[in-house]
Amino acid sequence: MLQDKAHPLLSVRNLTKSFSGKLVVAGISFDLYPGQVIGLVGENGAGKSTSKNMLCGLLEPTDGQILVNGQTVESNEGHAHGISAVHQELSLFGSLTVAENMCIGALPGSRLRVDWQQMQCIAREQLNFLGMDIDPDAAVFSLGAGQQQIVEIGKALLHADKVLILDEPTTSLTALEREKLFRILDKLKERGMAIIFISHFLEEIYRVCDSYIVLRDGHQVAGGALAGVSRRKLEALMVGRALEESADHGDVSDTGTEALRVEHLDSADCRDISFAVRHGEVVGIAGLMGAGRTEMAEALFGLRPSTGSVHVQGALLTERSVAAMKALDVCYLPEDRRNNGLFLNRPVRENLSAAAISRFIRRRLLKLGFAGERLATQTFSRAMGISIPHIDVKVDALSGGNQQKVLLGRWLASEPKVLILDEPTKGVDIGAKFDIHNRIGEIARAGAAIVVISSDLPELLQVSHRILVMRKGRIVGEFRRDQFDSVKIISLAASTGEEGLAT
Amino acid sequence: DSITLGLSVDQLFESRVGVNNAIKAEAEKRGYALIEVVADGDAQTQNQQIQSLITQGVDAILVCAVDQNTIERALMAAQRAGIPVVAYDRDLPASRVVAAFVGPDSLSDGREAGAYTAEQLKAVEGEKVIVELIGALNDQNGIDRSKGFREELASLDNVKLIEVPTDWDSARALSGTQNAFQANARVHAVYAATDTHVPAVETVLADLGLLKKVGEDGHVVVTGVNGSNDGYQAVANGTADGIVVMDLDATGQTAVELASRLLNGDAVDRVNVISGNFYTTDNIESNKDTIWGAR
Amino acid sequence: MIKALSESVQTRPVAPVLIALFIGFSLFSPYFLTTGNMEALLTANSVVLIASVGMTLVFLLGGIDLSISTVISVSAVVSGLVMAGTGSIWWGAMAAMSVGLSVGLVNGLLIGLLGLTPFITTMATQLIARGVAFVLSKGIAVQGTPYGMLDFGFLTFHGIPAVTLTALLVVAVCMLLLTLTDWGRHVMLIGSNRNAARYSGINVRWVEVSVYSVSGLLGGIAGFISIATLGNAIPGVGDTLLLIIIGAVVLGGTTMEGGEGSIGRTVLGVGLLAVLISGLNLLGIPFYDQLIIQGLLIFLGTWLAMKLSARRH
Amino acid sequence: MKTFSGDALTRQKWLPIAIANAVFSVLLAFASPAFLSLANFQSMLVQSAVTAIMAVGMTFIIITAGIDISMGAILFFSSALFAQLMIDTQSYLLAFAAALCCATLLGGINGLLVVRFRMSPLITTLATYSIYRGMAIHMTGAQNIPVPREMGFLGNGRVFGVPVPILILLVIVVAGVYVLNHTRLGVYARAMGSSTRSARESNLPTAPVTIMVYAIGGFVTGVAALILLARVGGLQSGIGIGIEFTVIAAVILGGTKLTGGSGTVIGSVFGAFFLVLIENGLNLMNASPYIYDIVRGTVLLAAVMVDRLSVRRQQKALLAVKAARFDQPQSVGSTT
Ligand SMILES: Nc1ncnc2c1ncn2[C@@H]1O[C@H](COP(=O)(O)OP(=O)(O)OP(=O)(O)O)[C@@H](O)[C@H]1O
Ligand SMILES: Nc1ncnc2c1ncn2[C@@H]1O[C@H](COP(=O)(O)OP(=O)(O)OP(=O)(O)O)[C@@H](O)[C@H]1O
Ligand SMILES: [Mg+2]
Ligand SMILES: [Mg+2]
Repeated sequence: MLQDKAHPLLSVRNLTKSFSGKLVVAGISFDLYPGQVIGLVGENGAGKSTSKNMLCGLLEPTDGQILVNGQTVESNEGHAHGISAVHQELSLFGSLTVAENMCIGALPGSRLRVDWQQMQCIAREQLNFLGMDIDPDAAVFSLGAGQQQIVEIGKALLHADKVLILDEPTTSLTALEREKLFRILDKLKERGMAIIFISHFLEEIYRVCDSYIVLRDGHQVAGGALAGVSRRKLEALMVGRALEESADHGDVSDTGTEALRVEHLDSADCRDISFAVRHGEVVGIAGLMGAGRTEMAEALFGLRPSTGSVHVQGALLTERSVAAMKALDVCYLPEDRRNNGLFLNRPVRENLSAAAISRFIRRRLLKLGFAGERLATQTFSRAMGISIPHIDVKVDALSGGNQQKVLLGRWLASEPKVLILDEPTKGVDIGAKFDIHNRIGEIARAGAAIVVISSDLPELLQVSHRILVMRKGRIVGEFRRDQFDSVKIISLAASTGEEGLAT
Repeated sequence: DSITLGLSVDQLFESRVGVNNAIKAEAEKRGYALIEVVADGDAQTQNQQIQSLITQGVDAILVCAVDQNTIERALMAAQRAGIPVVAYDRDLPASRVVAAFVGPDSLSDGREAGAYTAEQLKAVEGEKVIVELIGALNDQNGIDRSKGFREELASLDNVKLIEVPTDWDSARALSGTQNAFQANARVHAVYAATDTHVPAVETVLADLGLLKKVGEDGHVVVTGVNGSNDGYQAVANGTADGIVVMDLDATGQTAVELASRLLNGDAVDRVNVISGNFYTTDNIESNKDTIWGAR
Repeated sequence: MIKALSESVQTRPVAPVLIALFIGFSLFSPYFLTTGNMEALLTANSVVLIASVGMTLVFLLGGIDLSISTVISVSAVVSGLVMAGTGSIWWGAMAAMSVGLSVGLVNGLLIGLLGLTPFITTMATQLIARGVAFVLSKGIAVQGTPYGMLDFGFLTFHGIPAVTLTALLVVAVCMLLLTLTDWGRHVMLIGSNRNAARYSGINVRWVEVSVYSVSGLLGGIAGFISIATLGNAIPGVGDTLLLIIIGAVVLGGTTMEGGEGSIGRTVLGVGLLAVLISGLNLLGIPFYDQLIIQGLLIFLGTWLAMKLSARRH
Repeated sequence: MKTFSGDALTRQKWLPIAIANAVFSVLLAFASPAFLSLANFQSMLVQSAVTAIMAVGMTFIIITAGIDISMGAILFFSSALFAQLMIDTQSYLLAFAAALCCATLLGGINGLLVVRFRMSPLITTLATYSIYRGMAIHMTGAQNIPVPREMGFLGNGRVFGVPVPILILLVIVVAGVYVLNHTRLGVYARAMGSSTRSARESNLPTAPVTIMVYAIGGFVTGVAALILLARVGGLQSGIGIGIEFTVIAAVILGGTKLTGGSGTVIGSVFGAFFLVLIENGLNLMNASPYIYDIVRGTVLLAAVMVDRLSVRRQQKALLAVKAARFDQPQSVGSTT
């Protein structure tokens, strides 16, 4: 697949897209050479995913040209020219197996006879290549978020022959898998594949990209070789202002009373989980993909069958159900925002108020109507920095990061006493991420107990007072803030290092 | 000023179309105009349609109701507008509006088939198993055909009657008959509330190798009511014993005639029945001309 | 309230199609826009309107209620029997509503609590309800319904039939419930994403039980109204209505997937079908050609409506 | 680490309905001595042939998250066309070909409209239901048309002692199972039902697949029409109207979800058979016609409960498998 390195593989000229008059991508132009990796960065809603969709033929550009090997590509056929993508919202089929998902774009065998054996082989090979232990026969819906993301990457890699676009491919991956992915990207690069890499993690951009393009409100505000551009500069370009460092959370006073105590929690994917969180404390939970963190959170929240006991504010919960939890001001932010979080075809307003609608019920006149819902949700939405024209747009039309902010907004707005956040900043841009970290700190200082599950270790190191490490469904270690050490945490999670470090 | 008749039909199927054609022919003969509306089995729609006939200023309304008593409301509006109403095929006994009814005498039709069946089975020793394919449970004609049939069976003793509801649907008649034959080692007779089910019965008999002609050993007595081509063919072939043939032409003619007399202010009988004729293999060919389905 | 109404009038792409048909029929048939015809049209469609609102709620929830048409039948029969027995219209109304409510409740409990599939469950209760209607009535109209019912059917206010007003009242109440209460909001959210609703702490089961119950209740009311419009309680009265009800709801733009649509749209859908059928009849088009034209117009109407709403966004 | 595969949950959707069939059969065998005979089972299979054949096609449609309300009308129309052509031309070949082609075409038109106009399948096929039915009545004037006696072969003929409808059913089921499980079409159909968005993003040929599945639905309806016609002996106005609800019920009883994504052909056939079983039981016991519907409804409910229970059981089994993982010796002891 050796290509001529002197001629661009992909040229984009003045690519423009507007949704019913609103300009979303405003004339971006760039060239992409074989073996080159361009980082596409920008805030939430800057137009990155929209650009990707136009490149791989899912959206018709309002204006502009896409050229592959110097030839103009008609819209809707990017895929036919070897452009493939890892989509931000995974393009998987839940009820199909991993192997079927990976091979669906080019099923082996003939039209009338799919070669299952070969499909198995291809999938296995691909999974080995990715270094992942996933059963090719498993139905995708039964996989955790991280594994699904791996499947999506494997699927895209299978079909990519010229250009690969990765739209936030690492949001559910932990450091280990990320590094694996990057090494694969390096290999592809050597083979002459051209890559567009979209991410909110700037360290990843520096790790994999040669050049960069910054989008702000759909405009291409900067671009060029990455070497020599400082991280601060890049951030400033994206946000349009310099970012301040987020405040250090410091230590929590030991005096806080216990808000949440979990004892011997057992469920399908986690075993013998015991821990406690005090008021004002932020506990991070680290672990590899599929370590059972989501499972544990859902089990303790009453979303899955489980045994063991959970105490909230000292009182034992006899019946664990979402309603009971909510009554005690315990909240859970789910990881899978599309399936378990958002009401996609409902407006942002209803999504924001979904968990607290009863609070807005008008007291007068037969309790009909919702007083102040619009105002309150507008306030949340502004506080969360969600960029939308008005509060009644459907969530479906929002960019990935903004969707995440809506979801987060719903739970932060409900003023919880105990808050469990599963991957809270998935897909959120750097500016907003710092805001969210600060919010978490504020809420904790105000007396809430917070559990943060995250695959982004720096995030955990930043916000937590204490980090628990999970591996294969069990808690295998605990670190206090003064013991934080990313290497140790990772090695414990991966079980490559010494056993149980901290106490 | 010419006369316009409104024709409100419950649903379209073969024998209904037969009467309607007779009505149309008679109306044409008399120089009447005719507006036809079909309710497709929905009582609400029929009400609305009758109302629209009234709005369009028809002089008289001929109606075959979706269900007896379902259209009283619209008929009262007709009465207020001074439009006489004639019911055909399906009587509306409780109605205070309908001035006249013309239609089959379903009780007597059922009796004729019943009497024949009873006569044939008299000689059978032991239990006499009879399968009855019942029409719709909410259709008075269906109910009466069943009632008449059973009245005549009373003369037999040791009868086992197997009721198979069909809702006038041949597919259901088919599976019901098939199951009935599975459940009983020997079935002596089948009675179909409509002879359009006879071919389905024949299918079952053929399946089991029981399709014998009248008079042959092991023949299953098959009777029905209606006079369709299906029934006529089967009787003419000798695979079915006999059918009660309704006189659709006379029904249609009488309906228009009644309307005409009501319009003239003449007195008419409230109930005008046109009873059917029972034809067997012996006399069906000679009466071919009077069988609507045979044309 | 005003806001809810204006909201429901907006984004109703079926409306222009309805208006166009209305004007068209008025021009082509001198009988279309007469009080007699309009009265008949409104009366005949009141039952469908009430039942369609029930079906709309169920659709919004992401379910389906096949039993609603036979709930009409069985509650009409029971109501008729009660009225014949007691001579009281009020007792009849109570009976109809309680029969409808109980069938709905059974549906709701089976679907919401036991987690059975709505399609088969409501199909089963449909069959049972139909059987009960036949057993109770022996297949024929209930005799002895008070004449007061028919008078009710004939009653009009300023040319609008009382039964239609009743239907509109029911529609309005349901609209209020759907748009202005947390219950209504929960219905929409569950329909949009059942999982997310569960994760948000919405009591999904209870809402499901209640929606099917309300749907049953509306079927009961429709059954009662059917006695007024037909003059009698008939065991098969609702059986033919199922496709019409589903058609009206979907035509209005409420989808079976849930979370999208509104009662206002259904009202327009019912209106569109009603006008269509009445107009085609008055034009003297043969029944079978009416079927063809109806199909074409349903298709074109929905398509046009979709185009119009796409343009608006 | 071997991850647990979702197979058990997706592949054996037909198991519950098979169990329901078995349980109900045993009950009937006790209740009626006539039930347990080869002849009775053969007759039930023959009776279920029409709906089962249609259910095979409907399975494909529902798996793509579609639905076809017009199937009954297609059955009516193609029967009418066949009967009319037999009268007019006396040519079996022509009539057969025309009926099958026409049914396939009408189904294909449904699919075409669904993809071309992007309207919900429910409203689209509701519209075509009305159109096809109107066309059929228009063509025949609501008359009954008998078909030639030799046609009966299709309905009750036997080949090697096996009734022809059963043979046809067998062929269609085998073909259906093959297409769904071993061809691209099958994989695409399941994928599309699983997620429309992903199907679009993965560049699946959604338009041709949609048209194909509806055309398949049309084709099997045409086959069913011919069998039904042969068995009832002729065209009757409105034949087949309403049968789609029975067919959909069979498919859903068979474990296919209305929301699409997964399902099995075998399950649908079991579903169709179950519906016949109920009818058979009622007939065998000579139940009063008035309670027919009540019994039918009750048995249906019982069947979905069995389904529900077995799903619960499967879930429990899954949990047990997962829990067993923890009981294996772990490489690392836990602390804390
Ligand atoms: N279908 C649509 N209709 C209307 N607006 C849309 C639609 N899709 C995206 N948008 C808008 O286009 C803008 C750009 O969205 P896009 O998804 O490209 O952002 P992004 O850069 O990928 O952001 P993120 O980092 O949050 O994923 C957003 O303001 C979004 O609301
Ligand atoms: N050993 C395993 N075998 C089968 N499935 C597993 C296994 N481990 C995890 N899973 C799947 O992963 C999920 C449990 O992992 P969970 O989602 O809780 O992990 P996580 O730590 O949150 O990781 P991530 O969200 O990054 O995938 C379950 O849905 C389960 O189906
Ligand atoms: Mg994006
Ligand atoms: Mg997780």
